[in-house]
Amino acid sequence: MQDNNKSPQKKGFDLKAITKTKGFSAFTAALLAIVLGLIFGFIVMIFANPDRAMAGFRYVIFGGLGRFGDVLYFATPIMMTGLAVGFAFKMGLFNIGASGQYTMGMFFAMYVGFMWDLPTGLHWVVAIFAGMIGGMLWGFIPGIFKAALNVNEVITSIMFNYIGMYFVDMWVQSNATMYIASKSCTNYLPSSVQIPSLGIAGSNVNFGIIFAIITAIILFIVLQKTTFGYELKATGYNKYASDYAGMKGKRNIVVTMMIAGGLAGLGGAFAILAPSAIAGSSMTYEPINIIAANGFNGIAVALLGSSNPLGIIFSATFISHIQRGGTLANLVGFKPEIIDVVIAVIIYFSAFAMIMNSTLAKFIKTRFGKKGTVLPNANSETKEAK
Amino acid sequence: MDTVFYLIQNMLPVAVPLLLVALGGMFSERSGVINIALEGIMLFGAFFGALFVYSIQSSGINPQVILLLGMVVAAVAGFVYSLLLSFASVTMKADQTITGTSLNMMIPAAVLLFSKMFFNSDGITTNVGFFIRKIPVLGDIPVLGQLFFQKTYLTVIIGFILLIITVIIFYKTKFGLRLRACGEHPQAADSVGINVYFMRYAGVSLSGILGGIGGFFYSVGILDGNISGHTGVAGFGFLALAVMIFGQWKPMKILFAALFFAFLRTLAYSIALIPFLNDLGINQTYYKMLPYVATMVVLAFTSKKSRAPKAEGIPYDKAKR
Amino acid sequence: MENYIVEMLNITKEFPGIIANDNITLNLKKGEVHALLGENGAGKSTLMSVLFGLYQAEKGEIRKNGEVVKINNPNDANTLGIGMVHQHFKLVEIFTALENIILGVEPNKMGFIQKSEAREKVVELSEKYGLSINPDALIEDISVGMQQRVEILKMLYRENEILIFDEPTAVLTPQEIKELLKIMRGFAEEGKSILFITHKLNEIMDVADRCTVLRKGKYIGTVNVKDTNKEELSKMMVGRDISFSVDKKPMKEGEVVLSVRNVTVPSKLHKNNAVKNVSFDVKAGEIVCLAGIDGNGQTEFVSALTGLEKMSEGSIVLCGKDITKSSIRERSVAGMSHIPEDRHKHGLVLEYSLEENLVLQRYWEPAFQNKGFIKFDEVRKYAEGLIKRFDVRSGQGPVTVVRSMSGGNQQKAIIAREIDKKHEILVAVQPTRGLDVGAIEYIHKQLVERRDAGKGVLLVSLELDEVMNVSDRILVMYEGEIVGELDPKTTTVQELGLYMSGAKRNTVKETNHAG
Amino acid sequence: DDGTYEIALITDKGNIDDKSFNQGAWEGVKAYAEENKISHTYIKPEEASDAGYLAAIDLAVTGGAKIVVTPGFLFEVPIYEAQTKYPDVKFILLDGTPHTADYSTFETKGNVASVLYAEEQSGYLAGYAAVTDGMKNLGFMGGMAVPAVQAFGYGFLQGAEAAAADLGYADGEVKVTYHYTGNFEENDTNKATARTMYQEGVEVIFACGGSVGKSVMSAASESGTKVIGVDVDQRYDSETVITSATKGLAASVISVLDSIYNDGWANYAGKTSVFNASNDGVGLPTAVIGDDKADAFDRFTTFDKAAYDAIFAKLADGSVQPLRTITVADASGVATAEELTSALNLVKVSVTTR
Ligand SMILES: Nc1ncnc2c1ncn2[C@@H]1O[C@H](COP(=O)(O)OP(=O)(O)OP(=O)(O)O)[C@@H](O)[C@H]1O
Ligand SMILES: Nc1ncnc2c1ncn2[C@@H]1O[C@H](COP(=O)(O)OP(=O)(O)OP(=O)(O)O)[C@@H](O)[C@H]1O
Ligand SMILES: [Mg+2]
Ligand SMILES: [Mg+2]
Repeated sequence: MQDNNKSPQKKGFDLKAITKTKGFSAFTAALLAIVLGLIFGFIVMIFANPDRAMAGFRYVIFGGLGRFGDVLYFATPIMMTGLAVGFAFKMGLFNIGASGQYTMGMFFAMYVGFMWDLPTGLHWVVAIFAGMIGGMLWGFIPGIFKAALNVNEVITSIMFNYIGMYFVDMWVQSNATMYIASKSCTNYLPSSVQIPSLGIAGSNVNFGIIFAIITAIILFIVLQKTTFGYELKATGYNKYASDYAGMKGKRNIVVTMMIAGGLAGLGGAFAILAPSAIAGSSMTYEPINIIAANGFNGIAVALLGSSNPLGIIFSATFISHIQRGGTLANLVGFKPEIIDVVIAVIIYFSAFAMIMNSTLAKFIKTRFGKKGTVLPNANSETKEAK
Repeated sequence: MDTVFYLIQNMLPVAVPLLLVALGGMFSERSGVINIALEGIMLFGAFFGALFVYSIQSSGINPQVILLLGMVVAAVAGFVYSLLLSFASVTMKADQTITGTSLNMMIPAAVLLFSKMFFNSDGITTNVGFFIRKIPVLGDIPVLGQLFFQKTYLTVIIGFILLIITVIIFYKTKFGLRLRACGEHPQAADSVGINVYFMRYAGVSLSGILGGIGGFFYSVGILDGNISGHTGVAGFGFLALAVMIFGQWKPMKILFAALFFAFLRTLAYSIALIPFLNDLGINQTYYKMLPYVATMVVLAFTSKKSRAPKAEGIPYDKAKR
Repeated sequence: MENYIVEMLNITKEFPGIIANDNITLNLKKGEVHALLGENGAGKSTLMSVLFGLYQAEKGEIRKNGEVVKINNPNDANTLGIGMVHQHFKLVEIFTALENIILGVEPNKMGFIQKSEAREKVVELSEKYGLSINPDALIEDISVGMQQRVEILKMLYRENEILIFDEPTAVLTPQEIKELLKIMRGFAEEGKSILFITHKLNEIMDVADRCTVLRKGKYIGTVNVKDTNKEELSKMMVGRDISFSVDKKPMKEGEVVLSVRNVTVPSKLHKNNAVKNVSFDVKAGEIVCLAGIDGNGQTEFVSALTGLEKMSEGSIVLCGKDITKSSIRERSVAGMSHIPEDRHKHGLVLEYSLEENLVLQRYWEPAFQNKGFIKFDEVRKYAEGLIKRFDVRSGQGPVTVVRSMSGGNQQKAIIAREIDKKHEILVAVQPTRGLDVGAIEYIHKQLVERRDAGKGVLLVSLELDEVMNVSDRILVMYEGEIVGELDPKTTTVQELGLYMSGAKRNTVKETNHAG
Repeated sequence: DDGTYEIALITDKGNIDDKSFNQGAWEGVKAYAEENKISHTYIKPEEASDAGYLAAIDLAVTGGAKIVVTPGFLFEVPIYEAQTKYPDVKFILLDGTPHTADYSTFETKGNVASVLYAEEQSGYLAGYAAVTDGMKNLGFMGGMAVPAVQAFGYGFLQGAEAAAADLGYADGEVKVTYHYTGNFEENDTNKATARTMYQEGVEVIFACGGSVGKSVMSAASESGTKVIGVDVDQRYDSETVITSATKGLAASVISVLDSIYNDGWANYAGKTSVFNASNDGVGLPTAVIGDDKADAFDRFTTFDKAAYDAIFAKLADGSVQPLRTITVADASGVATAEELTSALNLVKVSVTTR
């Protein structure tokens, strides 16, 4: 809903109008939150090791720049799960089940990778689609529970994170082609099913990131420009009104959850089908009864990107960037968990940065601006997620 | 018969953390604040409880006293941590789900960071034996004594006491009435002079206290007093959320839901004791899924009529109508 | 200087972008009923909320018995003996009546509620003032009338002496209104002072001693009711003359457009059916009014008619097409427009802009989308046209977020949308609820215009004046059944009231229209 | 202090306190480095894949590491790459030998020391001790069916069989409940599984899966039963631990590090060294830390140091050679009771799996 509120005087590049849009205030709010989160991280570093805090912090901030390929590589799956969470958010659905959908997608992609013999060039494409279908399946279930039975999707998603993970682990372990018991992880995928690399030295970054960005742009267009996006957001804001307007609310819930699941499933496929820097090797999966963390990272990505697909491109890249920096900070003795804390703090602040922002703006305006101007109303934005 | 006793004795230490944390969630949500952060609050409470136990374990104090003190520490920790949620979602009117999610993300990382920095470990390992073989006198009561007062943890008894206190506070006091009003219709509460912000702080704080205690009880009853940032509380905070919804935001139904869930979870790993199930030779993975699947089935049947507190999730703004 | 129990002096209260109260002064005498009159958005509720401590004024002061007081919250108001029945009831639905009454002032021993003590006092009060309630019934189960009595008991329970009623009659039946006005008079005679907000001038004439008029946030004046009349009051309120009767040309009856047969709808609240075996027709060019006391199945009937809910039996034919099982969208396409009862819940997406709301029923039409892509330029053009034609006022035109618009203009937007959409029947449910006389006049004109354009109109209304003035034919609904069919030209308000209260009925078969 | 590190340990997917490879190896690194004032650190890979492990090695080398310690067979392929990529860096690969991803080439270059352990011997000693001590109902709870865990388990069964034969037990008189938990964690489900075994009458469980041991100990302390620890001496973790089937992770890391700093690198360079009974690389603990006079076998009723020394000698001189691997049909690596019984020639011991 950010951008179809084109300002009435729409011609030309109007900076003032842009700074008044919700998109802009979401952006500045995210920025404010990031700054606060980083300051917090710096303080923790100073506590942990004052001598090296500066060096460590420099790594966190700039370290990722030197590893841009890796930044994009690790951004790929969380961008997809971020889109999965954010897209459902637009319809007022909290898809905490991206994790299970991701795992399912990963399994479906792997299955095609191991069990189907397809020509190079086609194999990985089919596997990617299989991943999408796996994720869609696992998104469909909470969708149908919500639409047909009115079961809260948060609970269903949580439950199906576990159920999906147990299924996948069981399926993997009982398949001799896929699973190498002696390593407690999956076999190497054939190279025909690995996504072509982008060829950046020392990094696994591959076409997955390009697909992820294209997907985000498509979603942006769907949300902003199409009747489906219009219906989706209307349902998110007011499901009664969308019923009244004859929109098929239940169908839209199921479709949205399937799309969200498909996105997360693609994330899983992109992750497992990534090429390996080592010849003959590939990505592997360990069926150790653990819920995929990338699903939960997707929530952070979506929140920081305020559920806007374009915002999510940036938030995923940013989060990956400081994660890479955090790994580098490891070199000067800082535990990489510091980054996870920093990210959490950023999300925490971003939850009310919009309000801090407008309070700040109000303060500045009442102190220095002229009286009586209408302030951008931030209240409605904070309600958006639910 | 032995098997039944065994299952119940085993189930209770699992059920109690679920029960307490779900009750905490109930306080928070009935005051109008969705508390997704229960998982984080549990881990925070468990961590400080375990840290306390660790620091006092060589003092020779009676383990049950240590447990009680640890419980207080965990309660305080949970309370303090929950203030982050109430500050953001009540004072700053932030989105409650987002805030809760960020709090869940923060804690495992912070625990790992802290433990690695100070213990070079993922968490804290303690060595106090909290297990009670038999409580004198009470343990001799036929059947009941065997079920509840033998081979147990003090956590079970405290859990039930806290449940009773909760029911009384919730339904019999003016505090409870006001709290429930804030979750349903905060404007109405405001119009009769109730401080909605305060009540919501109170609701979230109670969930912090119960969540912290629940986390510590998880650590005591299941992890032998240990805790790790890596495995955390194994999703019990989320399960408690499910238990709360399953229990329709009402204390006695929550008790039932917690017992149901814990029973299935225990059963899944005790199949070998139950000959007819064992003979079926079903892949154990299916039993592992059982609690989750069963919860879904139950929710599918009950959710049509279940009713969340009306105002939950909506930040209260005095100036807005 | 006279002795006032409450003086609100030079009150100014601003909201972002609007001055809701601009230097308003209001004085209340002890033992009087003081009416507060003004258009929608004039600032009445705001002023009363300031007095009740829900808002704090930026400027001005409040005096009680001549002394300056600070009212920071409802507790302060309560201590000063000020109580308020809010425009939108402030009752907790899942609590009992008793719990709602004592909420905030619970009699307790060490925090434990003493319910029996409270119940005694409530029963005593309700008997004394004739406010019958069931203290143990849940609010969600009782009628609106009883809910209001609970609200009043809330004030009495707190022993308030200054009672504020914000539009209490908007939700009541004629009988209930009469009852309420009597009770208010009783309060005044007992020495309590009453502030009474209403849009209905008759009520002011009936019950009030004095009346203060606000317009657009400003104070216009205070008059003694016995020295004035309705016309003068309404002129003060809107700044121009208002005609109270609706000009209508004689009806030109056409084909049957809507035919309802044996419709039965189950109730959500109880085991019985909410709508029982209802049959009638609506012809092109006539306004049929479904009258009745709130809660007699009108809402459920409309839900079934428009497809929001399922019906258990019966059939509906629209322009010859059976739409009994059709979806909402199919009904809409077949020619049904619907002005919903609850504009915030159903009628609008408050977070959407005005233009997005104006195409809520039509965004999927080829005119506004191409292969699934919305044509935003067309939407903008269309919205601008509607806004101009229907004079929908808002801050930023088509891009205004609807949430920020006033209730009256929100309603206008809905009416514009539903009327401009291609339709054969217009279902209008309480289209004027809570609106000021100016807005009401406008909406009535639109309904009549539809009728004259040869469309069928089904109006659902609780307002007797509206029913009598606008409709060509009246169907009275009582306990889910149609108990009478009346002609507004030959019937009286009194007779209509008898039907509505179930005291009288003529069976459907006797009438010539329905089958 | 220039912020660089000379010795770097890369953890595998587990964590630094996993009560297993990572922890044991890290303890070795730490002990040696602290004593000799050498800068050291550990690094957690960003991704649990061959490429991810190699990236972590890259990072360590970038950070100045001269010696990289990598615990676990998961590093076999990454080290194969790294040994060529960083010829000047020395690698200590525990529990694995470098090879290519397709297993076509095995090569341990001169800058790599590869270390293996005879876990089956350690497990054998544990099983032998438990049955000799009079226990007839044993349990085994492994983490996942990876080679090290399997070897411990198979050794355990063979040790039990040998002791039962020595004691002249009837066929099938010793019962072993054999189980892999599927994870290496401490949680309520592992505890419930252990409790169930104890409830069925199991007297001692050989807990062979990192943190799984904590859950088993917790269950044992509730039911008043016993536990056999793994990898390191776990008697200090719980009263219930009667002994531990150790492998000298820390000790082996220390010896290799020591060889590097004291001109003995040639002893390990470019080859695979096996730590077993003959070089004291595996065994049950024979001393209690901090108390020279204490008896490390005090938690047994009859089994003692003398009995231990006797059986240990047989392993050391090679007269007893327990099997390390057997053929398992199931993809998950989980052997059936029949497979175990026939492959390990179990007669006195009857196995049930779960
Ligand atoms: N909380 C608020 N925030 C912003 N504006 C408000 C708020 N409350 C009222 N207003 C604005 O103040 C003005 C006065 O509103 P108020 O509710 O007092 O009118 P009213 O006279 O009671 O109208 P009605 O007859 O519709 O009830 C309106 O323009 C309204 O939009
Ligand atoms: N947060 C807000 N910001 C701006 N205007 C608001 C806000 N909240 C309410 N209003 C406005 O306050 C006015 C009064 O609100 P209210 O809900 O009483 O509507 P109303 O006009 O009285 O209609 P109704 O009869 O449906 O009550 C409306 O114009 C509404 O748009
Ligand atoms: Mg009003
Ligand atoms: Mg109104």
